[in-house]
Amino acid sequence: MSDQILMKGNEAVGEAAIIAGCRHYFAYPITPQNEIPAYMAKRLPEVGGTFLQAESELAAINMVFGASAAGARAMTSSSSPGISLKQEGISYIAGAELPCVIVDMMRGGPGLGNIAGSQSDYFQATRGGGNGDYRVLVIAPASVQELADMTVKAFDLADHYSIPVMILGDGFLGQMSEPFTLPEPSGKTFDKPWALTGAKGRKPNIIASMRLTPEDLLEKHNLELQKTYQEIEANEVMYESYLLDDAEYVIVAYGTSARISRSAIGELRKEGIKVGLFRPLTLWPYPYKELKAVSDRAKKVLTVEMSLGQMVEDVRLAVQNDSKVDFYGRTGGMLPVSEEIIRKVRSYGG
Amino acid sequence: MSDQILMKGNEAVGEAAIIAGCRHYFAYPITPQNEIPAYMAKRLPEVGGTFLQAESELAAINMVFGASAAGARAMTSSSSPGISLKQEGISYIAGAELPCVIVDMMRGGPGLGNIAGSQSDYFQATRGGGNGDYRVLVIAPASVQELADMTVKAFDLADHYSIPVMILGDGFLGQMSEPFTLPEPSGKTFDKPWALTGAKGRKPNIIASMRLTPEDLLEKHNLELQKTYQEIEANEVMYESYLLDDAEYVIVAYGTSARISRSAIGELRKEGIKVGLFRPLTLWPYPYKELKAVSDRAKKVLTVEMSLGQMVEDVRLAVQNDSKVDFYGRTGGMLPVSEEIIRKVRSYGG
Amino acid sequence: MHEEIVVAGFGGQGVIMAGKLLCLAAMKEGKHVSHIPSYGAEMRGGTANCSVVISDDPIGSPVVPHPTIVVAMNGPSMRKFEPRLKKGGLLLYNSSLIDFKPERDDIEVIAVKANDIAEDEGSKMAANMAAIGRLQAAKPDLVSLDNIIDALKIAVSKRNQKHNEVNIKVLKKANSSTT
Amino acid sequence: MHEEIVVAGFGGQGVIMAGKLLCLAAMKEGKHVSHIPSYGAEMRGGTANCSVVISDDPIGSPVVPHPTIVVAMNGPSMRKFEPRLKKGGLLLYNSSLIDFKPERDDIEVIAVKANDIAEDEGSKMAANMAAIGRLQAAKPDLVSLDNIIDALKIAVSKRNQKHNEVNIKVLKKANSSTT
Amino acid sequence: MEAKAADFKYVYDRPKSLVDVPTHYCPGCGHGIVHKILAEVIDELGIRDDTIVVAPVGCSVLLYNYIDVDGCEAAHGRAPAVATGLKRVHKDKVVISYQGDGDLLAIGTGEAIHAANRGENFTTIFMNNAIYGMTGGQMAPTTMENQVTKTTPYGRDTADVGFPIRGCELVNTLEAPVFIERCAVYDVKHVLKTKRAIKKGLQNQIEGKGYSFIEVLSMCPTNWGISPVKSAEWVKEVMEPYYKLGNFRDL
Amino acid sequence: MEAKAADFKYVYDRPKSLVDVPTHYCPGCGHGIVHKILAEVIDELGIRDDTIVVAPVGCSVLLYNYIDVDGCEAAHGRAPAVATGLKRVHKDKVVISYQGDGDLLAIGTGEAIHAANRGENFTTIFMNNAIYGMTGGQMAPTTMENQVTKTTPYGRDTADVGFPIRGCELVNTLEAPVFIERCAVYDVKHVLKTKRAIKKGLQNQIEGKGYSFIEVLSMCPTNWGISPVKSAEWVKEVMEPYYKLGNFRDL
Amino acid sequence: MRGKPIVDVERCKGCMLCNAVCPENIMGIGERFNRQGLAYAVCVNEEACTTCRSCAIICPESAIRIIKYVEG
Amino acid sequence: MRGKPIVDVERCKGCMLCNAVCPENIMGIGERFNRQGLAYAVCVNEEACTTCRSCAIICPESAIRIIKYVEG
Ligand SMILES: Cc1ncc(C[n+]2csc(CCOP(=O)(O)OP(=O)(O)O)c2C)c(N)n1
Ligand SMILES: Cc1ncc(C[n+]2csc(CCOP(=O)(O)OP(=O)(O)O)c2C)c(N)n1
Ligand code: SF4
Ligand code: SF4
Ligand code: SF4
Ligand code: SF4
Ligand code: SF4
Ligand code: SF4
Ligand SMILES: [Mg+2]
Ligand SMILES: [Mg+2]
Repeated sequence: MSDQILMKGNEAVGEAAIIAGCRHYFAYPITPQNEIPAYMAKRLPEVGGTFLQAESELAAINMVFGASAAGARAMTSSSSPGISLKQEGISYIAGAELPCVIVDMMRGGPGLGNIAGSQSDYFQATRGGGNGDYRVLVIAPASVQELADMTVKAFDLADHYSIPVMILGDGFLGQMSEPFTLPEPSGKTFDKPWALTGAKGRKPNIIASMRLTPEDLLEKHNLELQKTYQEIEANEVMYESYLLDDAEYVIVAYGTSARISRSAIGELRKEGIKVGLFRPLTLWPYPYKELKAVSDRAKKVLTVEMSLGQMVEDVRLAVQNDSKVDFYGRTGGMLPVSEEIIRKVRSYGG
Repeated sequence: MSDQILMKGNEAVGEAAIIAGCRHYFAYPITPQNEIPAYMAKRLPEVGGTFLQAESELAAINMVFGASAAGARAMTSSSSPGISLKQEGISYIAGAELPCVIVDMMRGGPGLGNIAGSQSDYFQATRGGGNGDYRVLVIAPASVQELADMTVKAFDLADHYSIPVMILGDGFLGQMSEPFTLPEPSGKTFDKPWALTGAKGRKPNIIASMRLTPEDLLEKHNLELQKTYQEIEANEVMYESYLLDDAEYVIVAYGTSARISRSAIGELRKEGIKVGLFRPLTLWPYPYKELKAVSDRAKKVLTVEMSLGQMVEDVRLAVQNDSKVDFYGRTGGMLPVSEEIIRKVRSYGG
Repeated sequence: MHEEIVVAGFGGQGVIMAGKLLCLAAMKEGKHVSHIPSYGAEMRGGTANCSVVISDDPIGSPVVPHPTIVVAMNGPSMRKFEPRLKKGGLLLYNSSLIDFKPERDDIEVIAVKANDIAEDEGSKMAANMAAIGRLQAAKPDLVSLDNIIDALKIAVSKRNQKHNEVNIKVLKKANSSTT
Repeated sequence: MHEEIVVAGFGGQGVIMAGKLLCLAAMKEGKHVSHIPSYGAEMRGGTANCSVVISDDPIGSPVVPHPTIVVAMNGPSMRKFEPRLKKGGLLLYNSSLIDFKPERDDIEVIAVKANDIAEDEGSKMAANMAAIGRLQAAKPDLVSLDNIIDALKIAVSKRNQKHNEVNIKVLKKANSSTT
Repeated sequence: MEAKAADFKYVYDRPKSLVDVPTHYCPGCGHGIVHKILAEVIDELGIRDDTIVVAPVGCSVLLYNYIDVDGCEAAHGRAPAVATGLKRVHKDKVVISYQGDGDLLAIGTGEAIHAANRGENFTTIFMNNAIYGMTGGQMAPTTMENQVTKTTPYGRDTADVGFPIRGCELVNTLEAPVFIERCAVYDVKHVLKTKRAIKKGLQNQIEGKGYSFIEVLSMCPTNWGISPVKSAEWVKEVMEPYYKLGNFRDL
Repeated sequence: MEAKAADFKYVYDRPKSLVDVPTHYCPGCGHGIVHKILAEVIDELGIRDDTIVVAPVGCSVLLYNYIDVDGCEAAHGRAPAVATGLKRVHKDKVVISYQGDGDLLAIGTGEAIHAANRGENFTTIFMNNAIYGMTGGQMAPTTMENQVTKTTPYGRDTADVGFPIRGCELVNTLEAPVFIERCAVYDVKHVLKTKRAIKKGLQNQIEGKGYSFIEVLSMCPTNWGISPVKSAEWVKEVMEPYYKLGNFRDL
Repeated sequence: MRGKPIVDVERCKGCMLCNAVCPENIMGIGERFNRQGLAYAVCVNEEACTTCRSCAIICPESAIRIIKYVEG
Repeated sequence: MRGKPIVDVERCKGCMLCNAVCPENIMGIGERFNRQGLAYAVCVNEEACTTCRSCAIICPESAIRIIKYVEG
């Protein structure tokens, strides 16, 4: 473990982005992700990159639009209210089929709320808070190591499918330090023949999300987008199973609440209760099929969230049997309590 | 029918808001809802009200915040990209428990898309495109008459529950003229002891969505919001059944696509096919229970949308049996085609 | 009775108003009506059209991809909408401005010298009235001429009520003409 | 071994750094560690604290609502965190600055004159080192003193490496003291 | 009688960088004039291969269809942010942000001011036609006092909604911009002046000097409800006295 | 030796409209000073019953906890829009928008300029502390050249991110505002001047004159990383020469 | 006759700005319509044209090119 | 002795702006801590106080009130 280092989740995201070759980062300050811009402000100039503090979240996401349109790997980060402001921009990026990475370290809402970690922007992330038939690939890491690894992966996914990829963390994950190993660059490269580079020797490239005549263009465009989305659903689902082989009870949780659930499972297993964890690592595409299979073998499926019930809809869509699905959530920046999870699962035992 | 008049949907919304006592309207131009601000610019000064063209959608929704905090009935309107920009503000209004009415005449997306009518912002409207555990009451009228009636009702609902209410129409509905009868004012009045009116003779009122310590305040606040939401779910579900009593096939559709579905059902019934329409009039709260009951009796449930599949998730959540659920949608500003619906339903006959 | 009508021309020919007039007249007869202007693309420029549905039954889509009646007030409009007309449908075109002939032979065709009739009766602006008057003669089930004339009171803005005398003259003239 | 530690004091006492130091030392021993600063409310002002978990098992929540160990560097911190301490937990407090006594009798209590020790050894700034040194003596299973000293190389920024000699002196002195 | 092909030469021809398709603009629209002179300048500077245009939503959002260079749409008001992103990646390309007055001075006020304030090395062409053209004629920040629009049916009441905003003067309070000029295109002399200003703005960028801002008083006959010729006169008689033409800065 | 109670009187006491709770501000923070003088002005004008304060997110978002009047939060940058909504409903109340520099000149540039341009009849107090206080010290639009912040670790490089923006000068390009003044609170004389400016701003509003804008150069010792006393000196020595104090407009 | 303006009738939208700036006022609107349905500009007195290019410079549609006859 | 500043020790945060503006420089920082854990200001030479109120006017915490002794 000698190559392990201790870093805040937020800083790990920054360093991982640089490892992934990201040299253009635009953001506006907001707690609890301020360490990302602070880190980038220090590090990017050292590697010849551009850190720019935008005048607002709207400007930041549109600078990302510009840098991505130019062919560069571009990233922005924010937290809940700031991500709300970026929705129009994200919709435009999706519409223009541009790749980019967006980091959201969720905090308590609605409105100004508070700055403690939260998971109450699941809907916003997975259903698109912006307008139109589009999707954002959403990854939910649960440790600093995963934050770093998934950041590198996010850039590849974004470039491969030419879509926005969101790293959905929360304030706790961003603020906590944990030992981790710096990820390796993937080594993958991507051609971007569509990039705006000056039209030398070719016809002009145009980046747009407008499709004026509905008949001829916008529907066709959307159906093409849909094809990409289906490809992603087929190929990019990520999840983790923990002690599910014999599980009678399945806890479904992601990110920080999955960590806490895992601890609770440790305790419950000591009591001999057969409980395991199903942890989606991609929230869109969601591992519906895989969860369905797991839940078919289980007596009860408990969803644990730091919200009043958002991912649980995806769980219900997967399980298709509401009587099997239970929910435990904390809101407003509060963490689920391990004892509470234990109590719930014990109660199923009968 | 002598009291029927012919008006664009957009204008009907404006007049209905005035009938409802709305005297403060703030908006930013965007097609296909520009007739609302144009109408209000003319009419509000005539009734001593305030029409103000905001410098942006962000400003507009925050002016609504201010006017509502002041105790007034306030409204804004926009279309898809503009509604994306209002998400932060809507989340703040929900967090501060302020009433207001927001009109969204959806158009084709993502991004700039086009200006034809669309229903691809269903997720944004019903799942909240903003941050946090909050809800917006969403009403989906299907005719100019309903647009007008529901606008009046929306103000009462907003004041009763102190939440934002969204009228979710689409460009076609906003642009079309149909005969309708002007609605009557409801006559209801609402006390607003929390309003900012100057603290004469009392302790100061404070309007805020921030709750600094997660332990003491934000979670408690969110749980209170949740209670309101549950009350709404219990009391305010609205839907319409059409020929469902003997229906073997159920079409679920709202707004403009429900109109087209209804025409298709007319044709299908002529052929003796037992098909009916389930039309949610509130999209949140969604008539899950009611649809479940209907679908239990049916062989197939076809969801028709002007999107690539958004409300269908709610249908699946209601039906809890994906093998029964089918989907037909058009996107990018295109309308579902009656013949296509007919073909689909015929094919179930087998 | 169920007709799906497109009225098309260039901006300033009053095609939107012509559509509204049909609706208002049909409303008087207790029919279901809808009217929607074309606003398909945030495009500038000269053309304008509207879709009108008049029916005995409640109306589904107000948008009319395949009309049963097309009223084409200028050349580009006829070029655009003739192909979309339903088989057996009616194409009524303004032969004052359109100097070419329709191409299809599976439709009914009526040419009306709308601008000429209007000008003859004293108003350059009333070509739309000529078209509507002629349409009524061809499709008497749609709405009655009396109701059209009656609807003028609401359809025309206060400022333009003074032109209604001429409008009525044009309507009647075109209605009784067979060209 | 599983300890949940809160280190608290006012800004400038180096409580965040003290927490990091424990983590880095425990990492050397192959333990699982997590560290999270308090940032609960976007509030200004003097207090600072961090939560540290050191464990043989993977760590669930990095946030510590009920610590097993509290290191309180000033009065307000002790007032805030003493009540949260788990029954049987350890309260180690800086008696140089805290002139009142803990109230609970179901916990272990250690008073250490952290500022005095640090000043004696030549650095006003190293009170945090005194607290950590004393803690190690009380909880030798947590981490070894050697690893703490070793971890200083990474924990302390380049600019402050020059203070490490004093830091080590303070660590050792407090470690061997029993007050 | 027509002369034979060999007997004449073109003394005025369309610029090469102007794509040969009819525009979607209304008759007499100022956008068309400025597109053409922009294309001429691109030709004259020989930068067709190195130019990237950004146009936000507004009547001119289709700019990329008319100028034969790489192009990019932007959300309403966000062109300066998009241009910033582009230029920060391609420091050696010529980036142009072409924005309307609703766009630049209403919804995009923040982005416009901040890109200018950072001294981003790109060029802004600011089309001030005193109206929201694309959406059918609502009040713009630049709409004149008492001007009737869709959202000021009783005329712009300055006591209620304030006075028209002067873009050049606003930008001129910032330190970084190197070139600020207000032009017009209502007659030939002013078209040529505008062309010179645009050329200067692009030259500044090529030389790495920094941010240039060229405001153009333009015509929107459709939404002003007057003829193109009357519109040109209106610019001169109503707009110009309030929006003084001239150079504000040339460093 | 203490004199007996009967033997003295207060010649300086806390204003009545200031709620008697300790603030959450850091030692030496300028917000506290301005809160106090605002409360004094409210007392002196006798408008406690008619005042509504709006504070957006920023260190001073809890303003409503300190001034004993109706109060309202606003999203970051949106206080002028919220204040507009409030004032358009309550034309007879005194509405105050109290905003930081990150708030007013970065994310809220548009709202700030447009409320001013409309001449909304409310009063803005603009706290310029050259930093984002609440979020822990990032660059603000007003951050000084070469100033080190969390996001300018090598000092603000004006060639890269431009020069500090001057709020009063910007607002002063608009027609509608009736009162624009830049003040400071680094010493007693300037605190008293600031108080007079705020009073004037509120009086203008009461008289229905229109929009007043008062910029206050303020201290953020925590994020500047220097002592409160040094911070006061820094305002005088570093900020004031760039941000010239004085009245810009008084109609 | 030195030269004249050549109007691309399919581009022209008949705005008449050309005539407004023509020192000779020799641009007029024709009787015929182009494929867009618009009446377009014609030079009504080519003899008078000085080839000053004003019409072409102002034309928003870039519909005008100016030719000059070569000596002889 | 004309009067003196009275410091509300629980409000005071020890910023010393009071002393910086005091013409007599008689405000100092004490040895004790308040409940917030902060050292607070004390007037170290009340005799010298002119009751000019400067300290109170600048105090960001409104922690200072000034009393004046009544004649006699
Ligand atoms: C977020 C958003 N709001 C509003 C609109 C609608 N919209 C499109 S262009 C435009 C303004 C056009 O005016 P201007 O920028 O002056 O350009 P012009 O058309 O006059 O050249 C507006 C409001 C939009 N597309 N997106
Ligand atoms: C939409 C949004 N973006 C960012 C933030 C985070 N944020 C809170 S306050 C603030 C800026 C504070 O600076 P300033 O306005 O100068 O006030 P100060 O704290 O310095 O008084 C920021 C960026 C937020 N709350 N909401
Ligand atoms: S609406 Fe105005 S700006 Fe737009 S194309 Fe027409 S004339 Fe030009
Ligand atoms: S961070 Fe700065 S502005 Fe905020 S309270 Fe502390 S000193 Fe004041
Ligand atoms: S200026 Fe151009 S478009 Fe206008 S009439 Fe003349 S040739 Fe035609
Ligand atoms: S070239 Fe000059 S003279 Fe000839 S038509 Fe054009 S403007 Fe008139
Ligand atoms: S100015 Fe006020 S807060 Fe600061 S030290 Fe003096 S009394 Fe204390
Ligand atoms: S009142 Fe004046 S003299 Fe007395 S302590 Fe305060 S500042 Fe000093
Ligand atoms: Mg414009
Ligand atoms: Mg600040």
